[in-house]
Amino acid sequence: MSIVLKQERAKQLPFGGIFAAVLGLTVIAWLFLNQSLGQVLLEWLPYLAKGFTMNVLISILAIAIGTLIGIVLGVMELAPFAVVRAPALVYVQIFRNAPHLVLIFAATYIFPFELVIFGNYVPFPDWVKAVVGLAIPASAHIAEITRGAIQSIPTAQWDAAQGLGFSRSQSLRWIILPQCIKRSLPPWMNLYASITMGTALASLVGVHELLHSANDASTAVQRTDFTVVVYLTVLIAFFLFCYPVSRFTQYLERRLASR
Amino acid sequence: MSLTVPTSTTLVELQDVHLSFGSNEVLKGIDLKVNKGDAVSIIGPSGSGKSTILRCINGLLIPQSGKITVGRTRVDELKTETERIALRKRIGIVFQQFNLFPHLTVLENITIAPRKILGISEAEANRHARDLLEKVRLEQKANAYPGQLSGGQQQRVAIARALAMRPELVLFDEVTSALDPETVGEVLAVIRDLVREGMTSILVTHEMRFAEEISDTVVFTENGLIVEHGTPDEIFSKSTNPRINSFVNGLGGRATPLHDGEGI
Amino acid sequence: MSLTVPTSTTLVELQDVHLSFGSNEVLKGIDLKVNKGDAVSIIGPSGSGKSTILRCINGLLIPQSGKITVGRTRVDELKTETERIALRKRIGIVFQQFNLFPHLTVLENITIAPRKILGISEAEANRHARDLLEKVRLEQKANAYPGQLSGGQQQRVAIARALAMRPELVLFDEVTSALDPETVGEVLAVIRDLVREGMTSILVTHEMRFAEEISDTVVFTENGLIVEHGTPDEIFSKSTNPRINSFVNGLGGRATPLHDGEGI
Amino acid sequence: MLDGFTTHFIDLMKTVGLNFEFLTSGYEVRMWLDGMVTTLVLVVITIPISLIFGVLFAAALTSGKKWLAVPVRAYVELTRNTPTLVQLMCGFLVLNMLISNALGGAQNNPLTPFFWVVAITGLHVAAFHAEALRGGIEAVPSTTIEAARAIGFNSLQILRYVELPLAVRSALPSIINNLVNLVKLTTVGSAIAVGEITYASIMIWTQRDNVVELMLVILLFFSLINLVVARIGFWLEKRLAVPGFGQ
Amino acid sequence: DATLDRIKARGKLTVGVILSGAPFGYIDPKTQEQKGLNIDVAKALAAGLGVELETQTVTPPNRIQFLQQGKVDILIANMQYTEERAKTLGYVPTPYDRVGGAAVGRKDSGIKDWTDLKGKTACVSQGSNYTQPLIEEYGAQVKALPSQPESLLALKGGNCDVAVHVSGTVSLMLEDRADEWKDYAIIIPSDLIPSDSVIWLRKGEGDTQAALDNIVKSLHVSGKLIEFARTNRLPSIAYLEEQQKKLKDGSQ
Ligand SMILES: Nc1ncnc2c1ncn2[C@@H]1O[C@H](COP(=O)(O)OP(=O)(O)OP(=O)(O)O)[C@@H](O)[C@H]1O
Ligand SMILES: Nc1ncnc2c1ncn2[C@@H]1O[C@H](COP(=O)(O)OP(=O)(O)OP(=O)(O)O)[C@@H](O)[C@H]1O
Ligand SMILES: [Mg+2]
Ligand SMILES: [Mg+2]
Repeated sequence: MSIVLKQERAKQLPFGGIFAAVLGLTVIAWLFLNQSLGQVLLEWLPYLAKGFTMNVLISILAIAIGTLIGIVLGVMELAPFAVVRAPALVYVQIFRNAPHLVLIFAATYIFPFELVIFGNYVPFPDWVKAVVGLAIPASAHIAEITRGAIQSIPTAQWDAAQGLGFSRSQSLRWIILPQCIKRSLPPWMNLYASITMGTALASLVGVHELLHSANDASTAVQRTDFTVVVYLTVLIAFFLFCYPVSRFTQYLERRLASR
Repeated sequence: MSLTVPTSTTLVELQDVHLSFGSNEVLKGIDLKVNKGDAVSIIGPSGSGKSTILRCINGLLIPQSGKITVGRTRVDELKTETERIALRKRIGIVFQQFNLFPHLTVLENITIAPRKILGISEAEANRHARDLLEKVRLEQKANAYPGQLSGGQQQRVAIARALAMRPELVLFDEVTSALDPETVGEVLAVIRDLVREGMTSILVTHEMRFAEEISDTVVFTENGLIVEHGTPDEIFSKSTNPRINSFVNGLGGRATPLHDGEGI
Repeated sequence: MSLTVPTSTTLVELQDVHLSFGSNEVLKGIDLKVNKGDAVSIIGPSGSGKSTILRCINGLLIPQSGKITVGRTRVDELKTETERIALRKRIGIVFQQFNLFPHLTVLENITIAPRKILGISEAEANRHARDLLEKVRLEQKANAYPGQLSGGQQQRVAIARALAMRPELVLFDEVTSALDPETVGEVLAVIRDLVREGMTSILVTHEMRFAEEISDTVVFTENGLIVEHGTPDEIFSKSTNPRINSFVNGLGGRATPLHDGEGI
Repeated sequence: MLDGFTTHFIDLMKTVGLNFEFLTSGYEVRMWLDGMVTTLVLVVITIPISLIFGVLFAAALTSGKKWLAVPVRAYVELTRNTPTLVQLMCGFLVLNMLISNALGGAQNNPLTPFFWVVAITGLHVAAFHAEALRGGIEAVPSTTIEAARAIGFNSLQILRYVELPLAVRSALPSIINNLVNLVKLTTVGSAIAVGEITYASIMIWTQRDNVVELMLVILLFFSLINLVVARIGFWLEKRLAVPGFGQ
Repeated sequence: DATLDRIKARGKLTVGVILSGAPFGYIDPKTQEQKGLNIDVAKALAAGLGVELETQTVTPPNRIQFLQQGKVDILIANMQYTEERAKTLGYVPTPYDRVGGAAVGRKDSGIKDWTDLKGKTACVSQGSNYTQPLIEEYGAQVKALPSQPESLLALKGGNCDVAVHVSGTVSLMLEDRADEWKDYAIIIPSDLIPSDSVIWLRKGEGDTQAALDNIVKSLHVSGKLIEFARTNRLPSIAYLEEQQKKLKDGSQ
């Protein structure tokens, strides 16, 4: 009996998907019943979509930069020399504990709006600052993920690589890190989802992302029902973007666990 | 024990090698000489320092005192990582726990070191790898992943991988202890072929009858010392040391039943 | 097989019990009677339904048809969880995989059910638990955690835990199969004491000689049916059924060598 | 005396190029200190709320009862896959207004921004606790549960005395991690004028242009809180460790 | 000076504008272009300098930062003249408008005067210059939300007794969406700290200041500003008319 129950639990129905569908249908039905509202929303959709591309762009760049820096930091955390280890450890400790919001604020306020490179003015727009603000915590988290993954590789693999004549860095590059990818993919994707959701914070510093666009739209239209619908749209947009990522992560985790 | 003067054919020589881990003295003065083309077996109880000797020879461990020579290289005097890596390229080592790289296919496991370290072209490396796979009788498994192979097959790949660097010397550390009795034979057969072809080899093993059959010299270690060495006959049949006799006859050691692959 | 009329001393009775998991018919008409104070052993090959019979008796499984009576309770007709819990309080069961609660000490493992289910005071529960621990010879382990005990010790705690609810009946499901031969004896010794004190018990076991020694009745199951039952003598010595003979003599079953704890 | 100390501090900071001038303005200092207190209060309130609801959600998810599991699962998926800030805006701006309308006017609505921050962040993190606990509960061997059932425990007692104690032990590292995130998450309160430390800092730096200075304080402040949270977690792990269970 | 040189060199005037709602700055629901008095003034300034206009939307919490960093050359962002601000920033002496804060609240709230706000909650936007007087003079509890729409929604949700914002915006909104806001009104007749809307720039940029001041003056005199106010439906143009008259008289 108990065994049967367990199996039932383990089987995960795509409740989230069902939920999104229900929510989406409700909104559509509502818009259908209140045609003028639907009309207005339709007019604003391109504007909102433009905002959302900003979220996607920021999140992709932030995770890309964060991953590159994070891997380096993670390797540094395991370096045999304290001089290399210490700064990485301090960086990771501080920025893993720092609220995303604060880091985004910090990035937008501390960096200049343009950089002078070889006498040319290169603009440093706000959204790039948001990328930096999110890449910093991302790199701290990825450093931890990388460190954990490297430590989970049996030392025998290091022995084998060094026995063949690989140097430490070659072992890392060719033998150890490739094996880490599989183990760290699920936490990496979790982080990606969390960074994507963090992009909404960029609205607070004036980056024209989805939430900011929604705000503009509700300011301009000034209808309470429209405001409600716009916020629901924002919710659904993020959900549709993040939910597949999280489902795929769960699938990967299950597949790895069954190994 | 006997301090032999290196002759022109000596490939490996250890003289009075001492090594401790912290306060735990593991090697207490090891002397050992291996001639080019010879097969030397090291036997002895668990914890007596057998693996440690192998690790000293390829520079994975550095002794506190004593001389280690491989060819013209003074291993104990190597200072930099680069120098030690140059040494390791000349010495193949195979471990008890195969330690194949799980993310690479059999072929890639064998070719990665020649390609990335020696800079050999992929085509050339693959050709050599296929020759080696034929030698260990695994031609048809080139594209399998380690997870898809049996223990015995994995260990044979590990041997092929060690040979891919064309070493002058191969060290085998209890290569059959992690295998089930049925697959031990496959692996021993491969090693027997290698030794017969004249590859200089040092084997740590618990397969007494196998050691007896293929070795030129057998060395018995106990407590960080080489307590006896000689021809297989001297050790296995004519030794007067009661410790050795009881070990060899499976009383004192963890000697496993022998499957020497005669049937393969 | 023989449909006996319940007498005043009958404690457990199964009549024509059928049970399937999906399309897999596991019990195909079981009849069994256990008198108060008796020890009944169930023997038979793996998968023949022995564990399933025990689980039906304490209501962990509900048969598709047939009657099960424990004392005055019709087990097969119990409708609610509450009723089944009331039944289980009267029946102790000990499993092959001891299944102690790893986060509780030995004493807590034993007292948790009396305290939380019967509402007995902690002091009273502890007193009783210590008596039981003495009975299973583990007084000195009261404050250890299961992880700190050997398999045999854990199994004895599991028995004490089952007895803590002062059951009328104890079911033992292959309580020694997960133990190494050396600790089997400890556990059997405890069960022997219990049976001698007159505790009504049903034992699923592979320890043939033990079953022979302590049982009043032995039952042989095969393929979801009780193919024979009788006194130990009738089953172990006088049976004419060749299946039983070969099983009892360790050919057909997975009978393990006997360590009946005589020496403890 | 305190004033003297403040002046000294400001002068000292000036020598390293940091402007802590605002410490002389009574109303800003009060707001700033209140901000720290509010953050601490938020943390102290949301942590138990997240834990209580995490346990309830986990119980619902593993109850095997569809009418309990499905809505909770839907909530968990929704909250895990949408930004907390958007949830907060939806709750505070949209839901709150609808509630006001339903109650017949804003004056009857007792829900404050503080309530919304506590509710949204607490329940958000509760969803993560629930997932961790669910994993732990499902990892309890079915034989152990059967043993509990055979002793006579009912489902609730099994959850209370067997499944949860074991699940808590295996989920503790994730739970601590979630709590660290919860502490960080309380900063979204600044978006709806809950006067926690970030809000207070924003109010000050929009007037005074001393972002770096206040940012340093915030980073230190949160590092400190999270250090304490992680310490307590470590201590709990030690305390709950059972010989022979887990690693 | 540096700013004017740069504007000329680039041929571009970068103006920080705030989109806090009609009539000052908003996105046209139809064309999704920026509209409003702030935008019109910005356009006129760029035209007066003979350069192109580039607008950068700013929010109350980041507008000063943007100006200080040089991301924008000037701010036309609902920022009234205060002595505090004048200490750190430069400004164009001739105002382009004068506004004060209006308190929106429920008609039945019983609040009739600023002094009634003692102990009551007032919502403002973050960075608003009404914060300090509301707290220090009138003893109100201030809640600062990221921007005006959030503040007004908070008012509707019952989280504040009044929302205090630039009077032009709120009165236009109450008029346009009378239905939705039928229970609400501007409940305090007088404006809070009515002060001059000025164009802000970095401190010490004298040439830019002078150039812009001339343009603003001419906008007053030519009646352009009044025209902007009309097209954007500013509720009151009395101040602008008065300024026009004063400046006309002065120039004669
Ligand atoms: N990295 C290490 N650090 C500390 N002590 C070590 C280390 N490696 C080995 N030792 C100790 O050195 C001693 C000899 O180890 P070694 O592995 O050489 O023995 P062995 O003869 O190979 O035994 P076995 O047959 O079990 O492999 C042992 O007591 C072991 O505990
Ligand atoms: N929960 C279950 N679901 C489906 N089939 C089951 C379940 N439990 C037992 N079975 C099946 O019922 C049959 C009898 O099982 P049971 O455990 O009673 O056998 P057994 O006689 O106790 O065997 P063993 O000696 O191996 O313990 C087996 O074929 C088993 O696969
Ligand atoms: Mg060894
Ligand atoms: Mg069974």
